[in-house]
Amino acid sequence: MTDLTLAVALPLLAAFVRPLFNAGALRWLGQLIGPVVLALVTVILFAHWSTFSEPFAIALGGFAPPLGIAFYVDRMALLFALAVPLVTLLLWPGDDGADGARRQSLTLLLAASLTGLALSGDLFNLYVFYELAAVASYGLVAGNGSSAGYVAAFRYLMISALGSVVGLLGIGLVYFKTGTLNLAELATLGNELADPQGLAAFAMLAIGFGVKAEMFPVNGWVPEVYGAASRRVAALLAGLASKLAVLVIVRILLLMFPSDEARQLLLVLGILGVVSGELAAYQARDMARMLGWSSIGQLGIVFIAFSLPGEAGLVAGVAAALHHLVVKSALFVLAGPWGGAIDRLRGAATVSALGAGLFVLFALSLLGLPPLPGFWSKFLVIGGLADAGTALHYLGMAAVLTGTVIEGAYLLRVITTLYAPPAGSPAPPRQRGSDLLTAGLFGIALLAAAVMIDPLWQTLDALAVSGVDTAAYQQTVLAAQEAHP
Amino acid sequence: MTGSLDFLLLLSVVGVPLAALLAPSVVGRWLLVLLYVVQLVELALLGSGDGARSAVSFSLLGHSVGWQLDALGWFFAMITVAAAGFSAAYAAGEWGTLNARAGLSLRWLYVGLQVNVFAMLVLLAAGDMVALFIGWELTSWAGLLLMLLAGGEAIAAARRYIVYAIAGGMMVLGGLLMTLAAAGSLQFDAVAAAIPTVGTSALWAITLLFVLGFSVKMATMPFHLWQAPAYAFSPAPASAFLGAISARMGLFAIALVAIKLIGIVQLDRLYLYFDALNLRNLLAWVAVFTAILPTFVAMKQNDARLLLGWHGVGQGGYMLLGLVMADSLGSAGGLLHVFNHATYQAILLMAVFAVIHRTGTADLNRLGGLVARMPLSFLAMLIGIIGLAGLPPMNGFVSKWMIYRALILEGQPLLFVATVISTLGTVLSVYKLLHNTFLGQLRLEHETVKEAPWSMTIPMLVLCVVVFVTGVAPGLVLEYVAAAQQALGLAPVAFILGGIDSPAGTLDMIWVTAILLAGFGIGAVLFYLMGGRSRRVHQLDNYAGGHFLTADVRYQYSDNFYAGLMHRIRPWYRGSFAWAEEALVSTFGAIATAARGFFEQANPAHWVLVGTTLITTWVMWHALV
Amino acid sequence: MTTQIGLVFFIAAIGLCVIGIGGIVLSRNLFRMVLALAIAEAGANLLLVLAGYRWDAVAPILSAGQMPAPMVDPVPQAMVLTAIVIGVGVQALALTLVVRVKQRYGTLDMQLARERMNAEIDATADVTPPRSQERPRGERPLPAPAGGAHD
Amino acid sequence: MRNIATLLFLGGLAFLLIVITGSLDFGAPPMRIGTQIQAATAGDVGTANIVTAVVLGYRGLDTLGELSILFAAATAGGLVLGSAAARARPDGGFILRAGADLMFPLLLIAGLYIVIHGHLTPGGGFQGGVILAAAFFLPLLARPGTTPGHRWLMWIEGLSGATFIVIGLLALYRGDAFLTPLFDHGTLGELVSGGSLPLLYLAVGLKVGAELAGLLMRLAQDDEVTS
Repeated sequence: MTDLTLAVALPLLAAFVRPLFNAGALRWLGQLIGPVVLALVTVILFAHWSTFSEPFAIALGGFAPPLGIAFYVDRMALLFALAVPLVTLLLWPGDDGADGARRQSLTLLLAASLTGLALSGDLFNLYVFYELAAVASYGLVAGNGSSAGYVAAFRYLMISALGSVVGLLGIGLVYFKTGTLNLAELATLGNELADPQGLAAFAMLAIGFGVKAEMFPVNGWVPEVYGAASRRVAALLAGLASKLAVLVIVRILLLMFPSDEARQLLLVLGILGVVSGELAAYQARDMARMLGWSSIGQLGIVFIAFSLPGEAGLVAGVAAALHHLVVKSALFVLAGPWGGAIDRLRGAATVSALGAGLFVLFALSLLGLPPLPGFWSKFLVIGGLADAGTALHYLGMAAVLTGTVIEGAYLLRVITTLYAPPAGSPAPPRQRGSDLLTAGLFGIALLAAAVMIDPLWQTLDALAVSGVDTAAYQQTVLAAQEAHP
Repeated sequence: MTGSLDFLLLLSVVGVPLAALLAPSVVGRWLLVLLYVVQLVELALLGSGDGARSAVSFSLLGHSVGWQLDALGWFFAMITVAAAGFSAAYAAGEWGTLNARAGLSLRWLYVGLQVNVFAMLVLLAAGDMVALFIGWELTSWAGLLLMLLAGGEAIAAARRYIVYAIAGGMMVLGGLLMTLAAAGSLQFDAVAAAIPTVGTSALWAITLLFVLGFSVKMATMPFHLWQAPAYAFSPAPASAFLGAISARMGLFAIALVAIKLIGIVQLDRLYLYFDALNLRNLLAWVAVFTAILPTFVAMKQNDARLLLGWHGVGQGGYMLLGLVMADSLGSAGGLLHVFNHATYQAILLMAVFAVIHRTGTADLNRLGGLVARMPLSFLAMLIGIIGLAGLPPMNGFVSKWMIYRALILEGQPLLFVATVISTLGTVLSVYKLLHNTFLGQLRLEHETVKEAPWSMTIPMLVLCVVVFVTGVAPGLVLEYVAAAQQALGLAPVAFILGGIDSPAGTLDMIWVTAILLAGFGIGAVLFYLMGGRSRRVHQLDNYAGGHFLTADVRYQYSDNFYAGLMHRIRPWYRGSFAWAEEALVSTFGAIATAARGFFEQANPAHWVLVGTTLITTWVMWHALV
Repeated sequence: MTTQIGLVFFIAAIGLCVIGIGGIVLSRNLFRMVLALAIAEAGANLLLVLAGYRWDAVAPILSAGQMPAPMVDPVPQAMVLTAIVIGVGVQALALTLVVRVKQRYGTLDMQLARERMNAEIDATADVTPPRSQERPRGERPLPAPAGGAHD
Repeated sequence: MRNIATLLFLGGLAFLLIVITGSLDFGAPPMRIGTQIQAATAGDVGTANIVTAVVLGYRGLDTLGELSILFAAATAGGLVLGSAAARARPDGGFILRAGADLMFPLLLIAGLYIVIHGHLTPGGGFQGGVILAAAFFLPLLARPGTTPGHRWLMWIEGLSGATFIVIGLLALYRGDAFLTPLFDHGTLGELVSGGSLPLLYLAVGLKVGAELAGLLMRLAQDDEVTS
């Protein structure tokens, strides 16, 4: 069995050497290196996933966990880690000219850091990976070459960096109180963090990591970045990066701050996210920003789901996150040629029937048409809310349900425009073959999930059972000492 | 040989690709009609008893999801498949060919029709609440498929529909999951067993969410605005199908959930105002207003399709009213009305679309005098409006009689008077429809209009026969209605072939018809005995006050119909609901603009500061309290 | 006494942070925003390094394998080292962006840059921007004041 | 108005944060891992500078991530400014040129010294790397005409980063965990001690130097176009 640290190390290595093979005789090697490494990482992770039996920990550098950095590998970490190279591979940027190498290099860095976010079990290490992901995504956003991209990237950078400062204060606070950074050891110190200072630390960490997760008050960057960046980058950020950031917040919540107040905070922020995102999306008149706002709303649902206590919340959250990962990535890919004004899409279905069909499929899943996975994720979320049954939870339920109605209104506007008779000139934009292929693969994944919904749910359930088991986390990580004397 | 539910469902799934394959050719379309016949036969073989259980069942997320067709579902399913068959036949011949030439996608039309049938079967045969919701959502979206086909104004109507439909669906989902939280299971038995133990506030929430959600599809007030345009502007067969049965899925679901699972007793328990007004009374009043207001809105319409669409909304009120009476007579009347309404509504829409097919318009101010040009269509519409108005000897009379009777017996004089007012409106407005289309002055441009082709008239006429026969011998249908009542847990109605024979009242339509026909016979005999004088003149050969009238002079009283009555009731047409809807949408738009303003910050970091401060304040406040 | 001195340090760290945040939020100049960011990061780093401070302790360097006296916590120092370098990277990238924005839009004003960015996004998306409610369309009805100094 | 609101929020935030941190126990940290690391460093890693042991040993992955962030920033900077064409700029003048010539070897030596002694004394790859970057950046300021060796920098960047990872992977190949220090610890406090840590710091130093030099050169170059 190969070591899981390779999933982080290899993409980093590839990213470092990628610019060296940008010209000359070895150009082909440069072209190949990214996809090959990502495929390799996918295989490694999949091998782990398929033979997975027990959660285990890896002590990096051979230093016993509370001292050194540890990776903690359970099903949840593996699932999200597996999603990273897979989705990155699907959204791999093409090489166009000199900047292609840099863009691929940044994409590899993003993939490595996101995998790290999934696996790492150390608070500060999470911060480092998070920052790496952030810097790589600034570069990717600005890499579009448009002036708007530079301003959007700068504004994104400002929000994100400010969030990081707040997050760093949170880390400082935690370290001040506990003197350790290892999540497992922090989990054993439950009551040391169960005071207002701890709650404040959680709030700060949530704000810090929430920027990428498009959490409510710190998501001002979303519409402009998705409007200005290339659609594949938007797909990576909205689909993949946001989920890993959410995962980090969830890990922190579960291990360090398992209090009702912390959950309540996430719930309220989630509700506000759903409401503000969906409402703003309703007013959008171009597809890219509409999808951006819609993804704020969807991530609000994810936050609401994760705020539910126990396994039920984890299952619902992971289901909602995975569903949004597939659907929103695919929708952004389709928004490549179709990202502009919605009015300009009149009759686009006549020139790209497959694209329009895929759009309808994803939209219907997003709205929760029953046999599609979107329905089941919504089912789990709302079921959990109904079960929890406080006034705030009912409010969340109302927000999710109302949000879906709003979503229906604006998505149907797009669909009816797509299928309307063409306006004449200018001709409706046509989908590119490569985008259709990518979106088609996502579509196949979605349909496969719809067919295999029950095994999938059982997997998620098993995942959640071990996910909420913080005692196992502590034991596994702190026992890793013996494994590497 | 008995049928199997799985085979039926399989047949209807296979029908979808078949429809895509066969729809473009005339022969193919007739084969598709045959497919509906096969489905109908299969359904008939299943029989109206309980026990047609599907072998297919899933365990999804810990809920077992299966399908079982009970007598109630079977009753609705028969109507559904038959309505689809008639609609398919209507479009199979010339209508389809000509409209395909004009740019309509027959492929999508037939696929849509078949998808609708499949979705409704999934809904009607639901064996538990998850299956019910799956069927419910599929039905909602399948309806959209048919509504979008015509383009133009249909698109706007369809968008409005889907917002209503999603809102309804989400309410149902909320109710469903609150039921799950309260009952711990979504199996019908378990839910029915757990409902009596649920607390009042939770029961209120569950019941309201379900009933409101389902009644969106029923288009009961205040959710009635979407239906008429959405159904009216669909292509002819789609309109006939949707108008005949689609909205009744809401009634089916209300019957299933509110009456079978939650139970009338529980509805009575939910008091709105101390112990004066309970939920059941409220539903009855909503139903009655749904019967009245849309009927009078229909009277004002100048588009024949919209007029019928609004009637469809109104008639739904009767059904719900009968159903919530929940006695044997009333609920039987409500269910029977589903069947009756489906038959004559299909006839009426088909007749209107036949007129559109020949003249190109449904504008009641641009038609008239077509009776001699399209006599068969006229006959069909005549029979249809007699049914819709609830006059003997057509079937509409029977069901309405049962509902009236139940209202009187249940001691609801106010509701009774209200329904009579509604019926008055119905009679007036359907006369407007018939008169403005077929009677009066023929327009010059319609002088050469011919009767609709046989492929369109035959389905209408067959349905006319059905309307008449089931009007004379309602017992044929009441047998299945009684079974459906039993499936709902209500007392079944005591019926005979000619009607009702129970202590609650007696009606024998065979006698009624005989007397009516005898009356007509005597009239005819008198007429012919007196010499039977009549003279055939050309339809444009008219004179008034001793002057011949040239054909280009309009002297027909068609625009501003019922001016006298309208003058009296005009102040009541305030469009309050449309106004409220508009106000809601624009309020919503304003809030949405505000939400968008949240993202329009000059300084990107502004909200980070505000958010951090507010959250930290919350934390500290939390620590202090 | 000790807590009061601690409070001074905390006020310093948090003051730096809040000054930085305020600088970012209040200033319209892109370059100043980068500088403010550096200040804010310095504050956070200061707090972090305070987390490892011990009274009467020495730097964590071993001499000849001995621990001569209590040493301060080395971990926050390593963390701060990392955080500083991260900050440098982010600030450098921010500066390159500022240079580019200045080149393309000819301004360092956040408000103007944002307006131009939105106009560009709208233009590429082929969307007409929503009309502002505040600004009247067309010419001002009154002539501008002669001096133009007060407005 | 808006500014007043912002100031109120700022004041509130400052107040709240001070309230929150005010009750922390300053000067007596819990040092859960700190004490253990201090005790274990000599045996585990064998560097005199415990901070270095933490940076490269216990938290080596952080350092790798940090290098990657610098690399990402440089790459992104290249992506943003990459296409700018260099233009001639007035010469730096005699004082600058002479000063640069004079400083270059000194800076080089100082930088390398700090890098190489990172495991013994305060300092290390980052600090030394910055000085190295300054050493290579100064001549460019003095002689704007000289072509900056972007290709060279690129190779140093790529290879030194790769070296860091490869050293980590070697441990993996040997059967240990990723980034486990290689070789013998040697004698504490000597130049050749701490196993592979000095090598790692050398890679870090080179990478940081190259990265920063590259970024600065790009900025300087682009500045010519702007002004």
